[in-house]
Amino acid sequence: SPAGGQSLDELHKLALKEGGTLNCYCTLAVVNAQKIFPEFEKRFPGIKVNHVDLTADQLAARAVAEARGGRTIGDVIQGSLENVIQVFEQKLLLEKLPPEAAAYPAELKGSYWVSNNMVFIIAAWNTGLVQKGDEPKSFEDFADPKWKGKLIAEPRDLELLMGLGRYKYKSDEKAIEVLKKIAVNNVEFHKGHSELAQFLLAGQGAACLTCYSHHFPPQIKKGAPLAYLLSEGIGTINGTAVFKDSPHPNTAWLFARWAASEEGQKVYAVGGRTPAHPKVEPTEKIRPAKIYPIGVAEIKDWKKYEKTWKEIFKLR
Amino acid sequence: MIEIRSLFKTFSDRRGEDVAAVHEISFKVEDGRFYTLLGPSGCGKTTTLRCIAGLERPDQGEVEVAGEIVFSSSKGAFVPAYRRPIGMVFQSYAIWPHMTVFENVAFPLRVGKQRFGSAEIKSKVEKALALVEMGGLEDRMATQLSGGQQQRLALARALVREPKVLLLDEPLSNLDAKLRERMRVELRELQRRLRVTTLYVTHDQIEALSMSNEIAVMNAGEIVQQGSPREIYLYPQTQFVAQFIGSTNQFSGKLRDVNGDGRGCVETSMGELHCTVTGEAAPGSEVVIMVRPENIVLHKARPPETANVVEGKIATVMFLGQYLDCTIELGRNLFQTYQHHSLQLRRGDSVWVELPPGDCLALGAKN
Amino acid sequence: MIEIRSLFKTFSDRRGEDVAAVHEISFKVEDGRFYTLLGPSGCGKTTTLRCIAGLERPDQGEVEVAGEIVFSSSKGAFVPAYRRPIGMVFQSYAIWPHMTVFENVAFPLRVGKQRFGSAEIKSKVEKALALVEMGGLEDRMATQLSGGQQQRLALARALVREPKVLLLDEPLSNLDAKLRERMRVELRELQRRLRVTTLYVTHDQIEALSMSNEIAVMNAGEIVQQGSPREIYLYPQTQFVAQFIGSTNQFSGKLRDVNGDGRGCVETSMGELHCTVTGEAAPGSEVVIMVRPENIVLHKARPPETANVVEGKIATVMFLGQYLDCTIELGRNLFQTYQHHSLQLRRGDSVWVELPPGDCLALGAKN
Amino acid sequence: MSTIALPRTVKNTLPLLRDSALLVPLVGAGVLIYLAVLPLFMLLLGSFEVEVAPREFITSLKNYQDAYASEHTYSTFVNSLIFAGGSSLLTFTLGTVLAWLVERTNTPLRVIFYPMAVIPLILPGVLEAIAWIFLLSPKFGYINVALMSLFGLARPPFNAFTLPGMIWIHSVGQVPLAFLMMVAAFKSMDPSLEESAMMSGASTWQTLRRITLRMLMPTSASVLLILFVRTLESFETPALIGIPARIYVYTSEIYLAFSEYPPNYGRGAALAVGLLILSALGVWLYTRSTREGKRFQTVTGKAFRPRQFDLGPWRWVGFTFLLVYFVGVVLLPFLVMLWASFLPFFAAPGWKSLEILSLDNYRYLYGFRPFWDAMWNSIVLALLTATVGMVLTSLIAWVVYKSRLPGSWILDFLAFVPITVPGIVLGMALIMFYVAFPIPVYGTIWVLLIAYVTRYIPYGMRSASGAILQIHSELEEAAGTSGASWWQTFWRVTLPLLRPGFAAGWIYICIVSFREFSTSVLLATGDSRVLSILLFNMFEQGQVTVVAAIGIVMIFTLVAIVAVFQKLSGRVGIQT
Ligand SMILES: Nc1ncnc2c1ncn2[C@@H]1O[C@H](COP(=O)(O)OP(=O)(O)OP(=O)(O)O)[C@@H](O)[C@H]1O
Ligand SMILES: Nc1ncnc2c1ncn2[C@@H]1O[C@H](COP(=O)(O)OP(=O)(O)OP(=O)(O)O)[C@@H](O)[C@H]1O
Ligand SMILES: [Mg+2]
Ligand SMILES: [Mg+2]
Repeated sequence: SPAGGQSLDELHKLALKEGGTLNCYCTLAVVNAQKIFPEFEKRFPGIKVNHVDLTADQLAARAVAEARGGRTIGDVIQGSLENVIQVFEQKLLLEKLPPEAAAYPAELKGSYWVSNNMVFIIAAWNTGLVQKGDEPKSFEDFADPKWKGKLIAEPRDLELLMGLGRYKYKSDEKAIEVLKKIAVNNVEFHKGHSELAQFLLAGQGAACLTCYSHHFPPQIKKGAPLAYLLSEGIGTINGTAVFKDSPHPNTAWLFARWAASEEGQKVYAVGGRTPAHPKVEPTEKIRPAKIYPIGVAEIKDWKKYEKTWKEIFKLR
Repeated sequence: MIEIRSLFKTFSDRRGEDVAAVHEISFKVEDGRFYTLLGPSGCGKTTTLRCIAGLERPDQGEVEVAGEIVFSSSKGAFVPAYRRPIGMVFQSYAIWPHMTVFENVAFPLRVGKQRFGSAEIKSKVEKALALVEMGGLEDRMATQLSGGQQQRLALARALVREPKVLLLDEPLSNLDAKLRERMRVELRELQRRLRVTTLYVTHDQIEALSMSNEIAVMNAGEIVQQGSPREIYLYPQTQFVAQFIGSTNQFSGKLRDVNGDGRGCVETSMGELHCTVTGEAAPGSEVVIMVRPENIVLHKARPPETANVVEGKIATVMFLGQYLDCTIELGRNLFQTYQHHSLQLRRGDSVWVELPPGDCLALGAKN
Repeated sequence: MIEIRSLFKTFSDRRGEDVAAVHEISFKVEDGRFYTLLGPSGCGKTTTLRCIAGLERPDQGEVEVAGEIVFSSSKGAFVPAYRRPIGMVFQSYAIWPHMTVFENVAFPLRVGKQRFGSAEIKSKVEKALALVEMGGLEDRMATQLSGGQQQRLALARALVREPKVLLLDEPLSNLDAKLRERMRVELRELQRRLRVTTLYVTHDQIEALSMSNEIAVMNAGEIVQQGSPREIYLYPQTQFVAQFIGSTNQFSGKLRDVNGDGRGCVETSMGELHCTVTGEAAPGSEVVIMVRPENIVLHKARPPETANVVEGKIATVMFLGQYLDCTIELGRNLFQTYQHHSLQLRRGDSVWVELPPGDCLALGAKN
Repeated sequence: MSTIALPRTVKNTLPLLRDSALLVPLVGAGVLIYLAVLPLFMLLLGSFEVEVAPREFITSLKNYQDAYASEHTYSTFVNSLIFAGGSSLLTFTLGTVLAWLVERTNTPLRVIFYPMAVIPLILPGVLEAIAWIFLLSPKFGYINVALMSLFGLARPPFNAFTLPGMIWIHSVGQVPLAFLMMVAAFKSMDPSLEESAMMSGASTWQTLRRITLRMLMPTSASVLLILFVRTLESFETPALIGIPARIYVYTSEIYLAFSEYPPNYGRGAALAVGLLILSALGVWLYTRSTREGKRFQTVTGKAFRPRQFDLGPWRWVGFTFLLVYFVGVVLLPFLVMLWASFLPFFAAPGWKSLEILSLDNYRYLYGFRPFWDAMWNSIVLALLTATVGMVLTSLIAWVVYKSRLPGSWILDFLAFVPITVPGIVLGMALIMFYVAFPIPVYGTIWVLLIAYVTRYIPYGMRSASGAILQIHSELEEAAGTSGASWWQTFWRVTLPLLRPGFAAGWIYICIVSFREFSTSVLLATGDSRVLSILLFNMFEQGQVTVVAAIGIVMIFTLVAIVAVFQKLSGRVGIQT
């Protein structure tokens, strides 16, 4: 277990004693990691980040499997909240918050995790296929029959249902009703958000119900005929947490604290992510005005929502 | 009818060097005849056959089978193998290991243009199998046959279709002596009965002599002599033929004189011998004398007034059952003779060797 | 030295029926001897050989090679093929298609315990190739050889190691007559020179008779007679042997009386004949008389005071070069005879057939 | 039969196992068992486990209930069968015809088609599926659009999002496997067997059907079997086409099981076990059909001369077929990739998209360090996996089909197991086994090597066994009687004669391990990251056109590797 409240630099010294490597189980795309980790390594010389980059669920699976194998290899885990929770429920995480967490609002931290960055599920459309004036203003616009056969979405994004039910309408029934209406326009589901973006671009659908906002600015910059809805969006949280039996506890703690700190968050912003820190702005315009964050409470009822979601869209 | 006009086929071996497997071969097989290509291994027999079958594309020449030109380099014609009215037996049996004996033989009946009822097929197959004495093995797997059995199967398969032209590539070479002898006779009779034009490839002179209407002796991709069995055996025109067909004793001499009826007198190391002169050999020219072992007569004592008698010593005696293969020292030469096994010969005995003038052929040395 | 004690090997064919390929075979080959298994196709020769080579696992029995027990069902001993000091030639040549001629022959020298320098290998290989007259073909690809060339290659490969025991499965069956004859002699001399114990499998009686010290005649998985070539040929103990080795004319009769020296008198459809009685045949018993075609003498006119002369008619005449194969009708039976080709015989001619008493063997009918 | 004539009964076998001659093959068998049993065990175990407390499990049949007692089970099963059956047949037919045309006929220009034929295999599965969607989508598919404007059609002629679409898109990706294995088979076949058929009056086609293919039964069966199971367990197409089309098959079920929250490994495993049983059945049928091994020995002791069929005028038909195939199946998706790789984002070909063409993606890759590291890892792994895998499987194939040791078919089955174990299950099994392993392989590329070899044993085994069955026993026996020990025989005679099959398997494994993803993803770490992961990662980020560029680079790398390999291995083996 890492030492308590000293400065990052003191911690740095302790970390160096541990051999100076950090096994970071982080869902950071290589492109982002490329920009972020070197900063960390510059800031704390002598520490090398060994980046294990998978999708969050794979990270969780791997951590758990390693644990079953009788050994913990990861120091920090950073990924979608639900997967962090999943690992925690396996009793693998250290129940302790870094001092930097104080700066964060309640819904962006728990007893063992701090939100590090966020991913937003928003609506987007192909400007080639949607005339001026027809653009959607909000999610419920898609209930309009004019969208019949023009909508695409990701089959596993029940966060949409959660967000609308828990935050926008404060009533699951209402949310379900809206989504049922949308379902009547028989939405076409494609696996993977990246594929979604491509198919939207190609015209497989005119509009996308559940796309990732950060997929769009780069393409639009390059001239892709796309636009996306920034008035509202579902916020999914990428949390950071430290492994209980981390082989380099102090290094792990050092990273956790740095990642949560304002300077760390700035680096994340520059690295192309949407920082969770209230005081740090993202470099790209990808943070919606209204955010419906999917937090611990929602995730608790995951199964329930999943069931309803699948019923609404007749999914499997 | 098969006719071949100046056929050429060259292969290139690994190092790209050319092997002239067939070099300007021409011959004609009249309908219903039994024609044999006889020659040492590697002389191009199989290649010739494959060209006729359509399995090789000759480099040059023309091939006519049953009245149809199936290949012609000049006309650029080429009929694929399966369209030619031909039955063939391969040197490597080429039995299909995934079929039973029956299926192997039935195959040609099942595929060809002409369709047969299963009852008909059954009877035809059984007839063919009986012919090669394989009745009863119908549902043995082809791989479970011994070498000879497989060869016979291949034969049955080629015969079952009763084709217009039959090509046989040493079909008997793997049969045991006894069976081979019987098959020789049967094949010959079958051929006469079906009157199927047959081209037979073999390196076994007995087969060639006993079965053929006509024989072509091949050597190094060329035909050196064509003719009836008797012509080929009794009047070889080159030393090669004489040596390759049957065995001969050869020794050189100088022709002294020839009289009208071809009888001549030759000076040799063993003294003066009376010979039959074949081909044009002028008096005074160098000749080669050839005597067949079976024509040489041995006497324990000097026979009175007989020509061409020389004294010699028995060098080796080899018992071959039907006869004795007995070599005799005559001065510097070794003579091979075949004698009846009842003759009591022991190595070292001295004997009187009679070389019947009629059986001593004198050939002009050049060819 | 090879010794085999009551060897059994059974295969089961497709339908699971058992084929007794080898049924209680025992024999012994003394050091340096040339021993031949002679028998019709499918009689189990190859199988026996494969058991000795260690390629088949006998069901029962004992195999001893060069003083070492290499297989014994009772002791449960089994020495794998490659540990046995043998060289072998396969009936299907088993040439390695991915190697050149040279590599094929060099292989046995490269593997195996004893190591050779490359120069040594080269010379040995060339010697072996020269032996089978394949010098110059060293870097031909094995796949580019004609049938006979491949067979010779296989032979060279087996000889190159100069093994203690040499197993040959019809090594000459694909060679042309001429070459086969030469190879017969050479093989025999080679064997005598190397004094390598040799087991030879063939269905060609000439090969067997001419090369072997001893012959075992096999039939249907069993040995029916063992003995020196002369014994086997001149005194066959069963009709099968008599028929299989060389050709014979057989006809039945009733033994009237036998005198001391084995001469006897037999009543036949052709009248009374004087015969040599072999084996125990009591007067009055049924006997089978056997005469070899080459022993039968033909006379144009009735010869004065000679025994066993019968009148007959010439049925067929077949020219075989060295001799005429001429069948004669004697009453109800057809007789096969070999005559010198100088004899002027025409089908239909009537002739006087002399069956020399010494060459008429009378066998008790039962065996 | 073999150089050490083996008895057919267990009784006489036991003493034999002490024979050093058998050591090598038996070691091979041992390795196989070691590799195959672990994942098999984990799979079965997992399928019976239900987690009650963190990492505490009780065994129960619940997973099987979840897996098979759902109302979907039946439809899923039917879909899977149609999908697998249809696509394996289509693949086999295409692959065989191609192989035959290229290897055994005088079709013009056939040689240049050989390397092209493997390209569909190289395209990363995701990309290929996407490429095909871009070609066949009813909404914007280039082909559809083109045809519609060409013939003024009212409705798009093709629709990727259907079962036929699924079958087609999956099949074209698999054809190379069938092609490679069949080419190998055609290579090592004594033509006189076919010639005698032609002399019996059988047309080229009849000969092919009734002799050639029948002689090649083992290989054909192998190919069909592996194609069938491969399709059953394949994931990309069902996910990318099936889910939108709402056609669910076995693997989409497994995928869903693993990707629900929290992932339901138990159910996934239970489903996978079903797959296992199906393939077990397949293997059993296969081994039975090839028991009478002698029937298929087409590399005979009578050295033969491989030859081409003369198709006469038909060779132009063959040529057209090849052309159509390569344009339609290989070229189009390839062009889509190529096109995309020059774009900042996917855009339909057209004048306005011409302006935005650029080499940016390639420039980006060039300066992108992780790419080169991953590339290096992938190449090393691919080469190692292919070589180790093929030598190993050749050994096993020998044990199974030549030694005929009693019960050796079990090896054949084991060698097939890995294909049925979902990559993620295998990954987790390996993690649990090696994470605390005394030898520190975990986290290095060596654990990846183990994973890959395990995964691709089935493919190697299929190509090796087909080839080994074709080798006439006397060829090995002759080596034995020449004094060659088992190993010498195997090394100097058997392997070279195996070459066609060996090469086929090698090439295939080399390529697919270059692509392997689902296992690597769990086992790779920072410095043992492989290309496929990098590719996936960037794809997830929506850098699809960069991924396309990577795909193109992969194609050229692999084609180069294959070419070199062909050159080297050309030195051994039967010279044609
Ligand atoms: N495909 C080929 N490539 C190279 N050389 C070949 C090929 N086929 C035949 N040859 C060569 O051509 C010559 C004639 O071969 P062919 O098979 O016709 O001989 P053969 O008369 O049948 O001999 P055998 O009686 O031994 O079968 C041989 O020297 C052989 O090596
Ligand atoms: N593997 C096998 N399975 C079933 N039967 C077999 C097998 N091998 C040989 N036989 C049978 O055993 C008998 C003896 O075969 P073998 O090969 O020894 O005969 P052979 O004397 O060599 O004949 P040939 O002279 O034709 O080669 C034959 O009837 C053959 O069909
Ligand atoms: Mg030939
Ligand atoms: Mg045999």
